[in-house]
Formats: sequence, C-alpha cells, structure tokens
Amino acid sequence: MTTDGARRVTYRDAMREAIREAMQRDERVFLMGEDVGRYGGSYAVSKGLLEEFGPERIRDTPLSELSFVGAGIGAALGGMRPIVEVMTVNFSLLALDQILNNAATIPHMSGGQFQIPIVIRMATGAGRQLGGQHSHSLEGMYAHIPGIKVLTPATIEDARGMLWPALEDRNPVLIFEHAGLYNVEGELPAESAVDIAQASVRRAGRDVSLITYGGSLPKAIEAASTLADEGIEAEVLDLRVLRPLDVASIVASVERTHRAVVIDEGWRTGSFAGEVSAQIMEQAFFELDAPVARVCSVEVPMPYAAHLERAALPSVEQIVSEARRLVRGTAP
Amino acid sequence: MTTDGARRVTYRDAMREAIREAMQRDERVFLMGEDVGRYGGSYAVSKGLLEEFGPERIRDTPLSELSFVGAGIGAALGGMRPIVEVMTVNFSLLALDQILNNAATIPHMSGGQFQIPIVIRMATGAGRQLGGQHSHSLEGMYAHIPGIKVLTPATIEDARGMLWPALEDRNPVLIFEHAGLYNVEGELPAESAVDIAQASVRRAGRDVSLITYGGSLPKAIEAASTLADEGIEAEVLDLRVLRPLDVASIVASVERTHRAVVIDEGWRTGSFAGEVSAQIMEQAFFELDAPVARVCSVEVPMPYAAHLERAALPSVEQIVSEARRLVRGTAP
Amino acid sequence: MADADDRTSTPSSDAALLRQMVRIRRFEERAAELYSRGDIRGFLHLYVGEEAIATGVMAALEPDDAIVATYREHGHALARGVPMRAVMAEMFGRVDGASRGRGGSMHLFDASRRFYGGNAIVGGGLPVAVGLALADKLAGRKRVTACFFGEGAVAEGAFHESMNLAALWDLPVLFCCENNLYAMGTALARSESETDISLKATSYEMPAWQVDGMDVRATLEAARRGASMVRSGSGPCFIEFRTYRFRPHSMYDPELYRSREEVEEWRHRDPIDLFTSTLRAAGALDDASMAAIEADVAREIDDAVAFAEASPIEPVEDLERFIYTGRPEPSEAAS
Amino acid sequence: MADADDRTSTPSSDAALLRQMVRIRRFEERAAELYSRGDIRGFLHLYVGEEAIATGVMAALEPDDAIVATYREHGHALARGVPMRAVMAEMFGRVDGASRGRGGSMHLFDASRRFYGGNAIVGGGLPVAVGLALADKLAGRKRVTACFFGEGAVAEGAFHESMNLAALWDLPVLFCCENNLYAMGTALARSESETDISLKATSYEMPAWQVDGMDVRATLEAARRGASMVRSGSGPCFIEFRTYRFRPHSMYDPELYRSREEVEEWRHRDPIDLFTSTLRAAGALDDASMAAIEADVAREIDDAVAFAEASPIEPVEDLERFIYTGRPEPSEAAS
Ligand SMILES: Cc1ncc(C[n+]2csc(CCOP(=O)(O)OP(=O)(O)O)c2C)c(N)n1
Ligand SMILES: Cc1ncc(C[n+]2csc(CCOP(=O)(O)OP(=O)(O)O)c2C)c(N)n1
Ligand SMILES: [Mg+2]
Ligand SMILES: [Mg+2]
Repeated sequence: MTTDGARRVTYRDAMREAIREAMQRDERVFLMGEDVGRYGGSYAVSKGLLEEFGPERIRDTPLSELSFVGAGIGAALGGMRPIVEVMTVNFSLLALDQILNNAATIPHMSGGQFQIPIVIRMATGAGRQLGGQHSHSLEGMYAHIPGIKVLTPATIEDARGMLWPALEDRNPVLIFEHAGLYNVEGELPAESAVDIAQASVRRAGRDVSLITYGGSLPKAIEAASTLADEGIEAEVLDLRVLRPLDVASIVASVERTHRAVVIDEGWRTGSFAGEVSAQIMEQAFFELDAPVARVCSVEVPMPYAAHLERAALPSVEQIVSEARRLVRGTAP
Repeated sequence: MTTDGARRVTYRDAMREAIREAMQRDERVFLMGEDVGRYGGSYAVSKGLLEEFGPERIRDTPLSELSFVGAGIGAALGGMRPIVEVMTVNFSLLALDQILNNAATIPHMSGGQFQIPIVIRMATGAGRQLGGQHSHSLEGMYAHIPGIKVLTPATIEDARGMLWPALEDRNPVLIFEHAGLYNVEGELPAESAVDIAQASVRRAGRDVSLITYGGSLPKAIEAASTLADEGIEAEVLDLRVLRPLDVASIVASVERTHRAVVIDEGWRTGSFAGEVSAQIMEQAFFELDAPVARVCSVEVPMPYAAHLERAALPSVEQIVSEARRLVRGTAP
Repeated sequence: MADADDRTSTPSSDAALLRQMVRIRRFEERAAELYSRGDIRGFLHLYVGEEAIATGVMAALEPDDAIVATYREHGHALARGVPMRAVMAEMFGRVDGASRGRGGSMHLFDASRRFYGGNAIVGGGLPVAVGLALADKLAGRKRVTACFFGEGAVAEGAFHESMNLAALWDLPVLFCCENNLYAMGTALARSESETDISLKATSYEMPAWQVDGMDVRATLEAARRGASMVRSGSGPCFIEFRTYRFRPHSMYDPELYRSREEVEEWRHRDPIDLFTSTLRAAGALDDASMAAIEADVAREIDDAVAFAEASPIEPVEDLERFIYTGRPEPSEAAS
Repeated sequence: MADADDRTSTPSSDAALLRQMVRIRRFEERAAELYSRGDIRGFLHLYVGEEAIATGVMAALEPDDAIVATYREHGHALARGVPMRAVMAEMFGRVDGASRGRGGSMHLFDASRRFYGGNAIVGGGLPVAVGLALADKLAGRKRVTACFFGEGAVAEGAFHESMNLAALWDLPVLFCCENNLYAMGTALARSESETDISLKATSYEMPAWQVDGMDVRATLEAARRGASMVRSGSGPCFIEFRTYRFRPHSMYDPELYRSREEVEEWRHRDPIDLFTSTLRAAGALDDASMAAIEADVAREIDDAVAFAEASPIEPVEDLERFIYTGRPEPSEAAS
C-alpha cells in the first residue's frame, strides 16, 4: 500500500474484488457460469468466492451457454441481479439469440413494463496463441445492438469500479475483459468512483488522437510515448463504453488534435473502429486535417503460430507509423 | 415475354428458378431447411420443388438451426453443394457459432486443406409489422466475418443469377434476400450473366452517390428520381456484395460525385453503412466536398405499430433530404 | 352460470372454464376478421382448437405465478386475465395495448399479471422461464413458472438445455408442451426421431405425463397436479398436451401439408363442443345459459374493439422511449 | 511384435494396440515437456489415461471413414495415422505441421486421412459430423463418420439437435462420448440431471451402450460393433466410453475440484498397465518386446521433434492465404 492508500493489484484481483463487494452489498447478486465455482474460474477471477458465498450464489453451470444466459435474463426479470460469466466471447455466439432477441428487446417491446438488470461478463481478445476459434474480439459486434450497454474496462480502476454501476443500471450490461489484461498489475486508488457513461483521456496531446478501448489501450499508450520521443504529442482516448457511445468526447478530442487513429483488435471490415471513423466523419469532418486511420486486426481467423498471430494483431509500430503519417504526411 | 426474350417475373420466382436450375445442373446440390418441402417454403420460394426433386434433395428439417446449418457445413466438407435455407436472419443467430467458428474458419485454420462450398440463404429486413424479434437486418454483422462471402441481391436479375456462381464458388456464401422484395416484379433478360464480385451503378449521376444494397435499393432509386426533379443528379450504387467489399467501385463513384449518402436498414451505430463511410474516409477523403451521410434504422427493436415502424426505417424522404443537404448545403 | 370475478382471478368452475374457452374462440374469430380488414397486421397465429390448454392451466395457477408463452398466445393472455381491451388494442398497434403497440399479436406483456410475453423465437422462452424459477428458488418463494411451447420447439437446443438446467437445479418450472402435431408444415414424425414427447422428459429425470388437450377438465386436473408438485419444491414437471390447430399456422399458410379430412377428423374433438356436450348431458348447461355466455362474450369483444379503435397511437417522438431505463446517456443527450 | 504398416492402416493386433497407446502416451509426455520449455504454446489438452478409446475406435475404422474430434485430439490424430512429424510440427507452429502452423494443438487437420479436425468449441463438431454422414447417405456411400466429444458436451444444445438429426435421418454417425467424469472442473453430477449418458441416446431411439474405456480390447470390440451397425445403413449408434483424465484439463488447471486420492484410484486402471498385465499374464508380452516398443516410440518421437525444430515457419506474407479459395476478389486486388 502506498501512502495515499493506493494499492498495487492485478486486473484479475480488481475484478474479483468488485464481484465480492457486489455480492456483499446486495444479496440479489449472484454469479453464474461455467466453472466459476469449484474450478475457481477459467481465468481465476472467481477463485475463493465459492468458499465465501456457497454454491447457490457462485453457481457452476453445465455447458449450456444459450440457456444459462437466458436463465440469467429470466432471473433478472424475476428480481435478481445476476452476473453471468460466459467464459469467453468465442462461446457467447451460442447465447447471442438470448442477448439480442430477449435481453435487448423485451424492455422496449413490452412498452417499458420490464427491465432486465443483468450483467454478462466475458473474456475477449487474442494474443495467447489460442488459434482461430478462441481469439475473437466481437465486442464491436455487440455494440451494434440497441438495448444493451457494452463496457470495456481497460484499467485496474475500471476493472474494479465498473461492475457496481453496471449492476445498479437497470439495463442489460455486457462487460468485455481482455484476457491479456488479467495479469496486468497497477495502482488502485483507495477512493475511486468510475462511471459507465464516458470516454476518458488517458494522456493529453495536441497532435493526433489515438482512440481505442480494452486490450489495445496499453498499446496506444506505448505508442504515445514512442511518438513523444519524436516530438509528436498524441492524445490517448479510452472509449471505455462502446454503447451508448460517448461521441461528444471523441469529437472534443478531434477538435483538439485534428487527426485520429482508431485502434481496435476486431477484424478491420465492419470493425467498431469503422463506426468511430464514421462518427468523426459526421460530427467533425471540417475539423480534420487528415483522414481518420484505423489500425485493426488482419482479416483472418487468428493463426496459432506466434509470428503469424503477431502479424495479424494491431501493433505499437503500426499505431506509431499511422500517427506519424497523419502528422507528418509521410507514407507509412 | 417481351420481344427480346425478357420476361416479367417476381423476385420470388427468380429465386425459385435459380434453385431449380442449380438442382438440375448439379446433382450434388440439395436444399435443406425448415418447411422448404411440404409447406412450400415460408416465403413460397421453394414451392413445387419437393414434387420435382423429392424429399432427399428438398429436405425439411426440424427446428434446429444450429445443427442443420452445421450439417450443411459438414455436407459441403463431404463433397455436396448444400443450399441451406435459414427461414429468416432473426433465427440465424442460433446458428452463428457454426457459421463463424466452422464455416468461416476451418478452410484457413486447416492450412487450406478443406473448402466449404455451402450456400446459406435467408430472408432479412423489416417493413411488414412483424415486431422486435422478426425484423432484423443483420447482414452487416455477417459481413464482418472473414472467410465467408455475403451477397445481397436487390434486383430480379441478381435474384436469378447470383445463386449459381455462389454454388460454384468454393467458399461459404451467405445470401440475404430482403423479405420486402419477394413480391416485386420486374424484367428478367433472356440472357444474363451476373458476377458475385462487383458493385453496380444502377443509375448514373454526377452530384451525389446514393450507396446502398438489398431492400433499400428501391428506396434509393425512388429518391434519385425525386432528386432529379429538383435538378440533382444522384448516382445509385448497389453494393450487391458486402464481403469482400468492392471498395474500388465505391471510390470511383465518390470520385465522380464528391458526395455520398449511405443507406442501410441496419441500426445506425455499427451499421455496415458506417464501414462504407470509413472506407470513403480512408480511400477518398480528399475527393469529398461534404461529409458522408448515413441513413439507417433508428436504434430500437422494430416496433409493431405501423407508424412507429415507418418512423424507424430509412425513408425515401430522408434519403432525399440528406442528399439535398450535401449538395445544397441546407440543413435537413 | 354467472361468475362475476372470472376476469381477474383464476376461477375453475365448469361455467368459468366454458366461458373462458368461448371467450378465446370468439375473440380470435373476430381477430381473423379484423386481420382481413387490415386493422390487425403482421403475423397472426390463432389458437383455435387449443383453448382447453391455456384455460385449464391458467385456472390451476395462483396470481403470483409467472407465465412465459409463445407467439400463439392470445388465449394464454386472456385466460390469465390480461384485459381483452389491452389485447385487442395491442393488435391494433395502439398506445393502450398490452405493450403500448410495440409488440403486436406475438408480444403481449403484462407485468401486473406476471405475463412475460409472447416470445416469437421458437424455444426462446424456455431459458427465461428457467431463470424466473431460479429467481424464485434463490429468494425462497414458492411460486410456479408455467412455460408454454409447441412440440416443434422440442427439436431446439434451447429445449434440451433448459430441461436439463431446470431438472438439475430442481427449479419450479411447469413445462407445458402444446403438441398440436405440426410445426408450421412439419409433422412431428418429420421432426423427431422419438415422437413420444413426454418420454424425452424422463431422460432428464423429470416427471412427465400426457394429457388430452381437448378435454378442459383433464387439462385443469393435470395442471393442478403439476403445479402442486412444482410448488412443493420437488423440481420441475413436464406435461404434454395432445391437441390440434384447426386453423392454418398463420394467415399466410396455404396448408399444403395436411388434408381437409384430417382437420375435419380433429374438429370432432373440438374442446368447446366436447365440454358443452358433457355439461348438457349432465344437465349443467342449457340453451339459455349458453346463449347468455355467447351474448356476454360478444359484448365484451365489441367493447374491446371499440376501445382499440378509440385508443390513440404512441406519438412518434416516443419511438426511442423504453430502449434504456434510467438517466439519459451521453449519446442520447447529444442527438 | 513388429507391425510394419501400423502407421498407415488401422491394425488391430494386440501388439499394434499396445504400441499405439504407448506411442500416444509418450508423445504427450514429451509435449508437456516441450510446453514447459516454451516450444509449444497456447492451450494443450492431454489425453493421458484415455488412450484406449482413440486406439480402439480407429482400429475399427476403414481408411475412407471420417473422424471429427475435439481440442483433446492428439491421440485421435496419431491413432488415425496422421504422421507424428506433422502433429509435432503443428504444435511448434511450423509450416510442415498438419495445419501449416495455423491450427496448433487444438486444430489438427488431415484431408488425406479424412481427419476433420480438432474443434475447440464444445459440441461444435457434432453438427459437422452429421453433415459428413448426410453427404455419404445422399451419395450412396457406405462410410462411417466417427464423432468424438466429452461428456460435458452432452449439456449443449448442439448435442441434442445433432443426435435427433442423425437418428431422424438414419445417418451413418458413430457417436463416441468420452466420459471422463469432468468438464474442466465440473463433475458430471453437477452438469446433468440424468448422469447415465447412454440412457439419453435412447430418448432419440438411438442404439447406445456403455463400455469400459480403460480396456482397449473392449473399446475395439464396441467400436467394431458400432461401426458395422452404422455401415449397414441402419442409422447412428452411440457409445459411451467410461474413462478418466489423469492430467489436469489443460496446462493452466490448478485441479481444485478433485482429490489426489481420486486420481490415484483411477491410475490403477491405467489402460496401458491393464493391457500389458493382460498380455504378460497370457505370455504374449515380455520385457524385451516392451522395451522394443518403448525404444521404437522414443526414436519416432525424437525424430518428430527434430523434424518440427527443423521445419520453417510460414512466411508472414502468406498470412491471408487460404481465407478465400479461388480467383482474387476486387477488395483483395485493391489492397
Ligand atoms: C428459432 C425459430 N425458428 C423458426 C421460426 C419460425 N416459426 C415460427 S412458428 C414455427 C413453428 C413452431 O411450431 P411449434 O413449436 O409446434 O408451435 P405451434 O406453432 O404449432 O404452436 C416456426 C418454424 C421461429 N419463429 N423461431
Ligand atoms: C462452447 C464452449 N464452451 C466452453 C468451452 C471451454 N471449455 C473447453 S473444454 C471444456 C470442458 C469440456 O468437457 P468435456 O466435454 O467433458 O471434454 P473433456 O475436456 O473432459 O475431454 C470447456 C468448458 C468451450 N471450448 N466451448
Ligand atoms: Mg406445433
Ligand atoms: Mg469430460
């Protein structure tokens, strides 16, 4: 613990603390998912919670993504505050029907009679050589669905702080945790109140905006320091919430820098980065000194081999080179 | 029949003729899906085919979207040329795992050893007061997935002509048929060869590009005539293929007109229209005289009531007013 | 024959059962007319022939039990006590409708009666029912969640997963399978390798039985037995109701897949005719009381139609209302 | 004890069965070492303890039968005759790997042996197997598709739908359920309300039986019986192999969910030990021949490792190869 009460913890621990606190604060909260209990969570996020809260509230499920997600929706309709863990986004496709056709739809379709205060958490992202079926980044796809909220905590503070407001929110909220972040360690302030509404400037700058979220934030921050060494001051904007999107903060950043690179681990065509680019087109076109650039994943199922995976994912070098191109006008 | 051998047929009939021809030409082709046989197809596309080809090749399936789509994938791996009909895109979410994690992935992940020459057809779109679970336009979401191709026939000729090249293609191909088009009648030329690669200019113009696909094409064409009456010459570009996207044709159109409105029945945030806008940003920024505009659906599950549904969907008036705004610089 | 409170509680006298079935039947006959006239649009799935099921099951439930239904749910909503005015206005797309006109025929909702909709994804309601029951179990409440679905849904993965979850966790779900032998045009034997549906339930170790869905006393009896087992906390039950849909699947269905003779055959087992015959034979119903029911129901329907016609539509400005609950979010504020 | 062709066909002599099991076991032991050294990355799921299943089943299949496996498929690939070099090189991420380094341990493919992968979505292979069998049926070919999956997959909707489709359409699928009692950390009784898995198959009217998955003669026997029924055209069969995974689920698993004692108990039923004891008792195996097998296998593994180490990596320029087959499309040409 540092003097001001801040502690160094991992993203994983921060997430676990958030779950534990929510379970203590509100007895309607329970955690349900594959191997959250006896196994201790496939990413060890829920380790120890079974012992503390028992098997009713730390509920291991069979391999039935469609139905345990649907059961979470039903439990929320029934007055509970479920946290449903879908082990990874890769398996969440099996449950997408319940998320889109029920969770996102019933509140509106019932004329506002019902709310579905569920939180659905899942790991996302690539980078660990898990191959073509276990490395998706589909949070951008989810962000297309009206009626849900989509959070992408990228910092220790957000990992610790976003869950409670998500549970207090009466709408279905999806939380995407980049698997590459779980082991990241950082400072957790003793007091911190985070919202689930606004983007956040993680580093200020005047030459170019690096707009990103989740697992790509550390890359953007690293790119910004590299650029700083070259005399380019990059602003790093962490979107934090993909839906509803905080367009105002994006526009404000572009108004300061007049250039933007959007970084997103999703496949390029149809990426969420494309949406950000389109929003800038619509809201800040006349502010732009150069076209908005995207750094996304190459459009392949993620290959297993390390060198191919590295080549497929957004890299610090690409971010730097795109930013440099926009600022200096040199080809990448 | 007209003098040059052209015939007037409906989109539905054109689709049926295409299936029949494919079944006759290649005995590996079969049609499988819910109610394609005895019921005659929920949109009557396959009516009469059971009698002609028998129940083995016009195969009614149980309500098991995940597995009959997966079975189509397996049959394609096994040397057949399946046409799998998923009744509507709304139910296809149940099968998305098979499409994304198997059909789109196995060819690449196996190092090119396997091909999956399947065609998956489905109805898409809103406009018939079917409410929040039966009115989705999710073809843009599918167009995000590398490894598949996504076709959106909007004309009688494409309804008739796209299926055969899709079956000949050795990759998984998804065909989205807007349900509002089935009853549309039009001229089918006696001879016609359509590709499944390129966008097509449906009306030439020099003032603004109306870029669209599928069920929104008729609206764009109508908007173009209205605009013509006002002296604005709109070019209408029918994308036809959402993946792989024919970016060159988009850029060429914008180079001619310097302004673009993208029309898409998907929800605005994360729409495919956003991707088109981002591509123009990247490839034709310095050609633009005004920011690219989008006309999309309002971000709600489609309401049942006629007036609300109408208000939620892209309209000819909106297209006209956005185009006018870009050309004349007047607020909409 | 009067049964004053049969629109608010769940009465189960013979008179109430008969009246409820007639009420549903006549309501839907009128709905079909209104559809032809264009007052009702979208998909319209009629329950004609199957009324004994919803009527019997609802009469066996308590006010704080929950119901999850399908797109063929007018009967369920009416029998549950959702006001006919609200159902009709919904189908007219009006603001006084059960879902403010946003849902239509397939999506009737009523929070005050714990009527969780009208779900138009086959099998889509089952996981939700499991979750409602889980909430009750976690909260220690002795409530039943009745979940309706057709035999076609049995082929869906959602059925399998939900049956297993409910049985594994001993959840208070009453699974009500309405086996009308067809899923659109697909006969049961073309959809299931094992056509004895109730047998399937036993492979989840769930108590299950078959009932004549055309006999309203039998459906009531079965539902009472099932609901009391479920309420006792012993876990879920499964009831297969054998029935038949007299009308096409929806208003679009050309009915190529079954013969007129087959339909006629089943019409001999019309649940309303069967029950009136029984009551008449027992001297419990005469022409006058039947006429009174019909007149009363006709009045109620006329009133509901008039109400629906008079109801305003939701202002277009409210299109985006109900998407998110709570304070406006940045993007909403911005637009 | 020599069995010259045991890497290309599917030999089923006792010697061949023993050698195959030892081969798989030693291969995976080496893989675990290579994982610790960082030569193999990603997820690595070992089959140690379960070798008798793949060994027995593959020995019962014909060269033109098809196999669909899971992420725990080294044993299946090796027993099917996928060269050990290709398997090892794949795990090293090299271009000579079974999938050119794109797949890794979970995604071994071999078209020439009709080995349709390594599927890492639980239940994801079942529909594909149904489709392969459908293709055979439509083409009038008498081939078997063997589909492997764990007992954990039984809870998935994909299992239910696929079982029904295969049974309904009488498709030639041999369903091979490897019941090792755990899905990651979830014991069978926490995942299924009915824990007798083979009983489930009967609710699809599918012939099903249980087999001791630790006895390679029994697995071979069961697979022969199943394969010949399936090949005869009478429809699918279901075999539940009772087995146990000796190692953690993957290299990340802290094994909190089961006791050391339980694992030790099962180790007494090690399929290799059981079979060598049987053979020794019958005088069919002596120390020298066992040593010869081990030496032979060790040589093969050394060779495979050397091969993998020497194999080049796919050039980065080829990253996007194999995404689409055929002529380049406009967007590819443009970029
Ligand atoms: C997942 C899904 N697939 C297909 C459909 C289209 N569909 C609507 S109703 C229906 C038939 C359902 O039959 P069944 O479950 O027996 O109920 P019934 O209509 O006979 O009451 C079908 C195929 C759908 N709504 N949802
Ligand atoms: C659809 C899906 N859900 C979850 C996972 C994560 N996962 C991988 S293996 C596994 C356990 C599977 O158990 P089982 O089917 O019994 O096979 P075993 O590993 O025991 O061989 C799980 C949960 C997955 N890969 N796919
Ligand atoms: Mg039915
Ligand atoms: Mg297992």
